[in-house]
Amino acid sequence: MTLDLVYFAWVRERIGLPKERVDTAAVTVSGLIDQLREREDRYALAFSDLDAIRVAVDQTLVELDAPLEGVREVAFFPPMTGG
Amino acid sequence: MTLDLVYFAWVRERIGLPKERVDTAAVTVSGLIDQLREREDRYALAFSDLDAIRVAVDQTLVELDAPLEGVREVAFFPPMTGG
Amino acid sequence: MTVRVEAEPFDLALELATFGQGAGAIVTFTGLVRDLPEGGLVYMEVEHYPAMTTQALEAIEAEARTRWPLSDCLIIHRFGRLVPGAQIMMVATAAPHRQAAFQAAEFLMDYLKSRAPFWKKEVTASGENWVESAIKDEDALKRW
Amino acid sequence: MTVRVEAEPFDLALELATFGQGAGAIVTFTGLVRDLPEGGLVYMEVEHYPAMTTQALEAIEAEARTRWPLSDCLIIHRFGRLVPGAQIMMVATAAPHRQAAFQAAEFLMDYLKSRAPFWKKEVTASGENWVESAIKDEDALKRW
Repeated sequence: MTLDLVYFAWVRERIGLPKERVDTAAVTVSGLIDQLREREDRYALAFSDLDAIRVAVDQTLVELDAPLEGVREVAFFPPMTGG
Repeated sequence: MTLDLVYFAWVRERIGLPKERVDTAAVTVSGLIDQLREREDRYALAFSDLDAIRVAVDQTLVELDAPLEGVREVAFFPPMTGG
Repeated sequence: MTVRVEAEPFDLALELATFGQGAGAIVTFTGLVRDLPEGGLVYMEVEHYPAMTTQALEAIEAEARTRWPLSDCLIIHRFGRLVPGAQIMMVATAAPHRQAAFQAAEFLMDYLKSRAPFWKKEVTASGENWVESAIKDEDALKRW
Repeated sequence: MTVRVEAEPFDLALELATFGQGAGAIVTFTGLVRDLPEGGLVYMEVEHYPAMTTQALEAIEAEARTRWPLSDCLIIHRFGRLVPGAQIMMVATAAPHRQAAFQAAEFLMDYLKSRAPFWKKEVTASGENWVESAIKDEDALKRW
């Protein structure tokens, strides 16, 4: 499965990219994070504290165990600080 | 003791005056109300339901048993409806 | 810190142009004359007690300032004939954070609703009616 | 009912000129960039997730409208570089009575604080700092 990944705020800065396309066999967001962590240290750093990571799939907030089936875009970012 | 009395809203309309000066020997606001009630029916009507009457002495809200000593102006009006 | 009681309409934009500078949060409340549920309101007459009104509003504002760290505070209340859609009054509060600005604005509204000497009369083609105070307005004070 | 996400400053007066007609109560909240406690903020950079932001705000607004009888509702949130004193965002709510207008405005603020995809970075002469979310902001959602 091919996914568009997008990163915001310090997740984007740690990974060094605003977005990228990845191929994955992961079934859930957690599985995808595990795959990314193993790629390079900058991903391992970005995902070192999952309590500080929020996820949206196809622009909807989800939990880390959310399934990836049918998903096109996954966004990773810190807790939001709007307002 | 001479007091300036001022009336607002339907208290003013029932009594038919915005203000007047009265001589009284009353010691409390309640005593003053009793004296007014005995004057004429329009006063009795205005003060027929004391739960619906609010009082300020010298521009400060008080209870009906407030003393009149040293007071110059007593205001009678319905519950306030600002805002 | 300003309290004004006046007949003229106010311009919210003008009032806020210099309001709350340096604050993080500004809350405003504007009260408007609504038509009656059945329609037919010609105007609302707002009466007040001139010798008492300003000091009553200033006391309410002073109390709010002891409770929340307000960097600015504004109360304007109109009196006289106000047609449907017209502004009746406004409050504005400025504070470092939103909770203080919201709470202070609600506090000001709750208190001036029941503790500031204003009375409203609704005038229709068929008669007049003094607006009665609502028990819930008195109850609203208990939370503070 | 309007949601806007934009870089440009907004004009509160212009936004309110046609807002909430026929309502009895209008509440506005404006968020402003504050300097740091120790001073020295050069600017705040507000980042967002363009593909998601508007729909997230619209969902929050729709939820508010199911909870309170709002006759009008407005959310504007800016992004980009914002200097101290600049407006960050505003909400406005219009309802028949003050309680609904206040509660809806607080609800919108609590939700967009923690559920709309915005992030703030403080930039000073000596470095940058991403603003961390406050536990109290997450806790604020529990009251609704």
